[in-house]
Amino acid sequence: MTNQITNDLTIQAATVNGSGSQTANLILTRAIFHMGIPVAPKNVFPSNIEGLPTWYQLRVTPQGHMARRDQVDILVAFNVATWHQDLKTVRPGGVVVHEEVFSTAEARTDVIYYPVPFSKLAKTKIQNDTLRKQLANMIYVGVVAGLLGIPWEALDHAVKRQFLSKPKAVPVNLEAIKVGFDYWQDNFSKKDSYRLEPMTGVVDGKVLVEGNQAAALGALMGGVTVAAWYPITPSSSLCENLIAYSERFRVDPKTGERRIAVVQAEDELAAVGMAIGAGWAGARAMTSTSGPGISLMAEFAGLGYYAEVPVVIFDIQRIGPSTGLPTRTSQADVGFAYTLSHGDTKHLVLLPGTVEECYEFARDAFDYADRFQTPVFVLSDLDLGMNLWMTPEFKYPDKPFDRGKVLSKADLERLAGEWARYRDVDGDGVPYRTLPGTDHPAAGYFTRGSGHDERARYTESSEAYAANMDRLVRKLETARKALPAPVIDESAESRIGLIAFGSTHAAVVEARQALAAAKRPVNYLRVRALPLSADVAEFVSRHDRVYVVEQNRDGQVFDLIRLELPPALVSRLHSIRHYDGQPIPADAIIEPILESEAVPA
Amino acid sequence: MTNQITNDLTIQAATVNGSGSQTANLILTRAIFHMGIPVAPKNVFPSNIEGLPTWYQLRVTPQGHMARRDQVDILVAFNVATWHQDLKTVRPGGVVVHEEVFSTAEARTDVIYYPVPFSKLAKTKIQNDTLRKQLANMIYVGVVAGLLGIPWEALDHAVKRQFLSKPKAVPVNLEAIKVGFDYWQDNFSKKDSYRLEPMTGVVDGKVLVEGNQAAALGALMGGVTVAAWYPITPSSSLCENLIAYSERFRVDPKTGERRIAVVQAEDELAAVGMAIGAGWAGARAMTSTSGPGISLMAEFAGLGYYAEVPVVIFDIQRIGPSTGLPTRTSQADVGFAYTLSHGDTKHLVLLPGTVEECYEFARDAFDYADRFQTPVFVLSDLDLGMNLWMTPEFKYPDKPFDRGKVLSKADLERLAGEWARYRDVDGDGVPYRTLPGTDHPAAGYFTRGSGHDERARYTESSEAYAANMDRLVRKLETARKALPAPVIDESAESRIGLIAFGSTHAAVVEARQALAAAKRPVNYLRVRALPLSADVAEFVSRHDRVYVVEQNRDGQVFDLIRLELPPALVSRLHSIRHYDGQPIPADAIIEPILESEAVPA
Amino acid sequence: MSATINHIGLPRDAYKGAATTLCAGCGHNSITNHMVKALYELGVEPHRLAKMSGIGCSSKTPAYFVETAHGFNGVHGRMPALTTGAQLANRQLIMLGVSGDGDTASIGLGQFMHMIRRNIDCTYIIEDNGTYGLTKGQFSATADLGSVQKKGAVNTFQPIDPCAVALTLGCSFVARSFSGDGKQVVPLIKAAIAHRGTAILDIISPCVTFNDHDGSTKSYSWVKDHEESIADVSFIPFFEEVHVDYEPGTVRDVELHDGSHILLKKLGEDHDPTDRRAAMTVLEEGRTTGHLVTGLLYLDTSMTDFATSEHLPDRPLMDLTEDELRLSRGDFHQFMAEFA
Amino acid sequence: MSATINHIGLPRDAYKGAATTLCAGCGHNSITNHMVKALYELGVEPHRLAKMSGIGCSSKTPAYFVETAHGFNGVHGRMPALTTGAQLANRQLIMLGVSGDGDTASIGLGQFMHMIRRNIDCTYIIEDNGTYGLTKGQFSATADLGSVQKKGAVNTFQPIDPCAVALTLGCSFVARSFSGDGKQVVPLIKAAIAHRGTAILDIISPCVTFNDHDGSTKSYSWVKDHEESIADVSFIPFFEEVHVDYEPGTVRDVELHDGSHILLKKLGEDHDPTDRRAAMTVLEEGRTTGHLVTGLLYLDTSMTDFATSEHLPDRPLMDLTEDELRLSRGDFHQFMAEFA
Ligand SMILES: Cc1ncc(C[n+]2csc(CCOP(=O)(O)OP(=O)(O)O)c2C)c(N)n1
Ligand SMILES: Cc1ncc(C[n+]2csc(CCOP(=O)(O)OP(=O)(O)O)c2C)c(N)n1
Ligand code: SF4
Ligand code: SF4
Ligand SMILES: [Mg+2]
Ligand SMILES: [Mg+2]
Repeated sequence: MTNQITNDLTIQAATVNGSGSQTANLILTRAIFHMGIPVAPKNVFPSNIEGLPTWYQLRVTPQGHMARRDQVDILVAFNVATWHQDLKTVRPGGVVVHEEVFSTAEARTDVIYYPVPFSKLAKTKIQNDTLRKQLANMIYVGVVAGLLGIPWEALDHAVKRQFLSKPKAVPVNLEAIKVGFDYWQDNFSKKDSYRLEPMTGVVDGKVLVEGNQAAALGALMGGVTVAAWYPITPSSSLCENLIAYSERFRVDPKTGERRIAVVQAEDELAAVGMAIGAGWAGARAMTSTSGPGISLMAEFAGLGYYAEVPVVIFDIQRIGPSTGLPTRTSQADVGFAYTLSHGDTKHLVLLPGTVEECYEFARDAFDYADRFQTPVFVLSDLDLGMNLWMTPEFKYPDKPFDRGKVLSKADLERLAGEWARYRDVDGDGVPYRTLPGTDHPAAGYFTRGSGHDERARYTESSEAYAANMDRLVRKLETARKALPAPVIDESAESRIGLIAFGSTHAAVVEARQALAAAKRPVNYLRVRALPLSADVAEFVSRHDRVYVVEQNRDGQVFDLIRLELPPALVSRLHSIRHYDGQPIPADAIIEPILESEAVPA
Repeated sequence: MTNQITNDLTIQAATVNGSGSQTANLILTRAIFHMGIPVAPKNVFPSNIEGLPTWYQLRVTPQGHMARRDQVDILVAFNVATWHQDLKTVRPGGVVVHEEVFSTAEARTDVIYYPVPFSKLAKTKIQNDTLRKQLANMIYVGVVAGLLGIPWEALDHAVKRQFLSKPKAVPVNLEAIKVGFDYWQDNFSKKDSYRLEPMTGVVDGKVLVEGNQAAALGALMGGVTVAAWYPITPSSSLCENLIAYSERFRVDPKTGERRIAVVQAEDELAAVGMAIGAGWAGARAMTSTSGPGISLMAEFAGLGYYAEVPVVIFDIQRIGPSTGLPTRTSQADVGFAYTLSHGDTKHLVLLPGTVEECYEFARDAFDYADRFQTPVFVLSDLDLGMNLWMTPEFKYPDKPFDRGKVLSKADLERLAGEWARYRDVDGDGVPYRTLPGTDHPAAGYFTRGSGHDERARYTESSEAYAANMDRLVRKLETARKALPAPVIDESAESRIGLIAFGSTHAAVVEARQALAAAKRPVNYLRVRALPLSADVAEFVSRHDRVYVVEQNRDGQVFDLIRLELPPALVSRLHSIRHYDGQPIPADAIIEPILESEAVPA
Repeated sequence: MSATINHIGLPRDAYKGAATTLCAGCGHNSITNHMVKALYELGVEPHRLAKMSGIGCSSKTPAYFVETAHGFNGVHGRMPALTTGAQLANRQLIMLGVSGDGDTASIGLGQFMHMIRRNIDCTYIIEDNGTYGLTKGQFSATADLGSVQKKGAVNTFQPIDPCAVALTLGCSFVARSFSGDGKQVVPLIKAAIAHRGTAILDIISPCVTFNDHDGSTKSYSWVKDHEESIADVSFIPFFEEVHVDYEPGTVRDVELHDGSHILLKKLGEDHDPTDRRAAMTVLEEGRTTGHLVTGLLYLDTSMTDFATSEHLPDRPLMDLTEDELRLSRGDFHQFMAEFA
Repeated sequence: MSATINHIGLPRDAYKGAATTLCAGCGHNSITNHMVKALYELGVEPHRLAKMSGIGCSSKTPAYFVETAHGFNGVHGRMPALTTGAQLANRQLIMLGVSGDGDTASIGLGQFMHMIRRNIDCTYIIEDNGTYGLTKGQFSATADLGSVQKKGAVNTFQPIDPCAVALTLGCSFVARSFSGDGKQVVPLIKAAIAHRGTAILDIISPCVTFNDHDGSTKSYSWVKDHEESIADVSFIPFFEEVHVDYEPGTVRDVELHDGSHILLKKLGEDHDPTDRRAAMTVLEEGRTTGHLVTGLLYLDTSMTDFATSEHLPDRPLMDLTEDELRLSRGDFHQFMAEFA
């Protein structure tokens, strides 16, 4: 027991879904977090309800790294079906806590085993018959707590926090944990070098939030009043959270009146159609979906673009063409969403990189949609959306809503009714609109997805058509400057740059530290919106080689950047892609860069 | 009457739709064609059934130019609603044949007027009450025939040809034409310099075919047996022709059995789904649509890609995001179709540039779909699809069907049932498939759009997922080499190149002649498929400046080419775009090139 | 002049729209005229009207009435979704949807039904000609079995009857009429608007260009020969008094949500418009005997419309402000703290 | 051993599939078992079977029976289109579709109905649990008005009844059953397969994980308490002789297209399965009295299926060769010449 490894380890619990393991995982997470230690949980679950393998990876680092790690320090092996496969993931010298009955005949000799008779303990020590199956998972929490030295107080806190609304569940769960805790104390002496020690100052003021929770809160704060959705993993929890939060914050306790309408539509075509109808009528409206739903929304997205209707569309990306792997993550809808619909259609796309941005971009998306009178896509992903992330508390908005260029009755009176729906009055490509219900005879016009002139009248005029399309380009150019600018960190003395977006951010942060340590420091630009900011090309121009890192097969943002660069800069770009459905680990960035940057920068 | 202009002129008939003018237009076209003179008609019609302005442009050139021209030599003004606007389009010195009652008060003085009392003539000279409205249009044919010197024999031929199946209509139509012909003879003496003279040798063996007719014939020759469609302009006539041809060539006259199933689906989602179902079951299957339908097919397109099902999807492009201008042309679906569906999806796209290629590509698309077990998009457009084009007769196929890698019962017996649906046996990314109904116990497998391993079994394995996605890239690379190669004409001594595709070809042919005459000869590469052939980059490498010409706003193929070029070549590319819904005229290519190529090449 | 203004002081011309671009004689044009009349007589405030449609000749018609009202000509078959969203955004709007049989019963069937199921407060008019007018005369899903296309093709499918489908779903207002029968169409439109909930009005509207020939069951002459009205309909708006001078027992009087009344005068057999099973039977019988049954088939004024059952405030959601929508600073911080 | 093979010589195991990954106790698993039994007893040739499905827990089940058959797990709600295409490509395939209530009545409603309207020859089984199992328990469109979600939310919408909808469309085979009632499900599956045309079989199939609680009307206990079978069903395949030893007048015997028979033994009131209006009435009554009516509701063996009415050859279209499909050289050139 030389080389103590403190607060820097990855626990992986291999269980079966539908067995209640998720509660145990969360309690372990909260207990460690309560010790002041940064946590980064990743839940890897099957597209199925019960009985298939599930993994929960809980990474703990003093620096607060939040990316997934490929290597496991402590395996908790609960699932015989994946036992052999799981064993392979443990790093040499790592720890394996496993169900005693699993065969270790062909097992590795370079890891440390702690066999625990989980089922037997559950049978003999857990009294509650109906909850036994679920509580059995708690035993592992106790064992790991013993193994790593998690104080009982932290466990106690975590259980109480988990069962805030069900205090009756607290004692039984604590008891079950105690079974494991005691088993550890009574049967093992520590053979490994891993331990946890309370920390101070690092997680202060931090909370644990899922991206979909953050986005739901953001949407509420952004003033959403009509949301239409259709269930699909991994986006469902966004609207489900929205419903839950609305029950609490949007219902008048006196009258029971609800200041939001959330509709579970019959499919995604209807969902986006409802949102567009609501946006047209002046509400802040949204829908939320994932890949297959985005495909189904294509026709309506084009209507939104061309008829210029504000609407916010969340895409919580999962991997795969078609149904793909519904419970695995990716960033592979970016290119498709950006030009979603036939013809020359182009959209505004926001790319949150943290849960805080999930909140902020969800909130601000409604402003952008109103300002630019167009669909705004918010592209999150399963990793961001459905995992818990450590984050500073979100900030209360410091600005009122920006409803954009809406002409009121008073405005129309002032203008003596003289206005044209699609005229570029301000030279920024953004016209003025009126909302249905405006009590002025000049307010009404007929919105349509077919050719129209400045006054929204039907026309097949070539000139009017082309002029309108050119204005839409101007509008996009205006938006390009207004959308969230890239976040740039050029603190490194380096001619090497790295560009990423979205949830890849976590791995980039970690990779940059490692690369700096390896004397290959890299500067960093994080893209936060499409169309791309001019800052991107400038960043590239200041570097000799720039790596674009993303989680898709085809290098979709790499391509988009190349198209926006002056040709002379194109050869500076290099593409790093990760697309196996698991959140990208830092190694997937470090290794290729170290390889091609043989000489220190 | 110096400067005779012979066989080189553009006639524009401005009429009202639903009035029977189209028959008159066609008769005029056929009469001139019968004189041995090349014709190039363009029909500009509204998205409406009756009563709105329609224009028919008939271009006549000794060289057989087939692009639209902006400038009109002879205007036939039948429509008072557009009279003033139409008058503006006539070139100075041009001719205006117009309804006598139209006011010429503010009319131009630099054109030659031939006022004709069309309505009065119709009322007094046409006996047939029910057909009077329709026959009135024939009078204009007679006037123009007189004006240009079209021999009566040619008119007689054209009318008989037009009414092949309705011989009773011949005399009344000829009489109506005679009314106009006589009116010309009796009332005018020629003041203009336009005339038509019979030619020989130029149009020999040529026929007049619409692209959608050609594609329908191609599909039949390609062996389509299941076609599902939903009506939409400008694609409807493809399937309507397919139905008509099938009645004639696919019905057993004895039994009445039909060797094709054509289904009018309830929408485009269903249409493409039916075609994919049929392709999966082993039929050669297709659907046909236009922009909005392509958007609706997005989800199924991804299934076709990922589950690897052959299907042919025709997109007869019209202009606009959303409904846009349903009766105007464009090439603006290319980028969207190429990556249609969420996730990393990519398709094979064929880009016919002539009606002959509409036939050939439609036919061969079924081979490509079977060979590569994937959706094949054939992107035509309204200009190609719905206008008549002069073309050599199509060639009878010289190859049998290529059904690709299909394992029969005998194959499976030979392999002792040992095969795997998604295994890359040949290293080309293309696996083997079996068809439902194959009487071997190893034949069956479960096709799915969710993650699968080589044996088509469900899996969520990261490795299996990524490996499969990589194989799909290999498959696309194989196809890249097999699809129709670009057509290259480097006969010019020039460092300037031009790249185009699809119906833009007609304008390019004409523009190159003009540029050569202006001492700026340009070489030409015509792209015929996506993914792009390596020939494209090589072509670019052999030229200093290359203009990419296309009919969309965003330079979609310009972008695709830039992405495939070595970075050093990117700056050589320049984009020329035309996107007002009218077929691109040669001038739209000549002018920008002349401008930037101030110094002769 | 004062005789020619309605009860909110507007002349009939205030309800006109742009000139039609449809074919002369198209049934849809008649419906447009009925719409103008109904809206004028009802005294609908133009600025509160939202004219919604899909794609097709029929779907163009909202441009041809009440030009000063807002309207939304969306995408093919998806008017119900747009209408649902707009209605939720602003309950004060009077939602008036116009669709075609292709738009409704082919591509839009799912949305049509799910909208009915939600009982969204709107009037939904199907201008039903059994054909796709705008794409030149293909059969639509309401074309009857055996009906003949202009070029001779025979329809081999059972029709989808939008009224039967609506009844199956428990739609709260189901009526059928004929574009040529203004006497019936106008009061039905008014009643549909006065009704709170989804009101389906399937109006047979001949397409003179593609489906008005012999062999069509949606032609003027076929409909004229086969129409069978189940009751004479008249409508008394809430701002007028009901004068019933009919013989007792010959007229049914149903009060609508806004206090208007619909009066149904018996013709032949008595049809009870509040009996859903009777409505289904009447339709089935019409189908069997080859008659086009018209009139108010079914009405249920007790059903709650979606916005009401969702407890939305009367004030339009789109009018709510930051203060009403955002969590207070206190709530926000407390809520955030719960994530610790 | 010979006792355990069917009439085409296959053992029961030949009809098994991969191990289920559904929840223990899920109604869908029972249906899978019924399917194995029905297909085995019917002696369906595995290579002729095409198992089609959409997306959902239910749509996964085709993987769990007849592993050696082909199957296509498509996209959500679009199984009907895939099935239509496949059936046209190869009429010799036995099309067996499995869908969920979400898959069928929400996203897939339009396709479901249009497939019925075309009378595509296939068996269409809805594993109906009133919820979206795979996405964790949201209401589906078949959830009854007032039924309660696991977390307490109450459904405020009328249900869409797939059987009622099918009847409205003139579907040629409409039945409802319960996953727990193998005695009824198995003969109904057989009859549906023997029937030529679209056969709709709506099987209530409780979701133990999300919709088996009090307040649900799709729970085991609710269905057990409220099921009301309209007749005892038995099925006699064409290769067996019909032995009727019932009292005269107590059993209806309907012959199906392939010579099989379906025998319906009266229970309580006599239901005539060839009377569509009666079928609708039975459903309406069930709805009003709160009963789940099960059994063969409607059957019409006289309707022509799509492939037949399209005059497709018996030989699969997918088997036709160049010679049969291409114009001859002569025809081709003559045809081309017509364009001159
Ligand atoms: C997605 C899509 N598919 C097809 C079309 C082409 N289209 C335009 S109108 C129409 C049918 C209209 O029929 P109907 O609704 O009955 O209206 P009608 O013209 O008969 O009044 C179709 C298929 C379209 N606009 N959008
Ligand atoms: C286009 C699309 N939208 C949403 C989903 C997500 N999804 C998967 S299954 C399902 C519902 C399944 O419900 P049901 O058909 O009733 O089947 P069950 O699981 O209840 O058997 C949904 C919404 C999807 N796969 N595709
Ligand atoms: S085509 Fe038919 S539906 Fe369309 S406007 Fe003309 S008559 Fe009316
Ligand atoms: S979630 Fe429900 S429907 Fe899905 S497998 Fe489990 S019990 Fe069956
Ligand atoms: Mg119609
Ligand atoms: Mg279900």
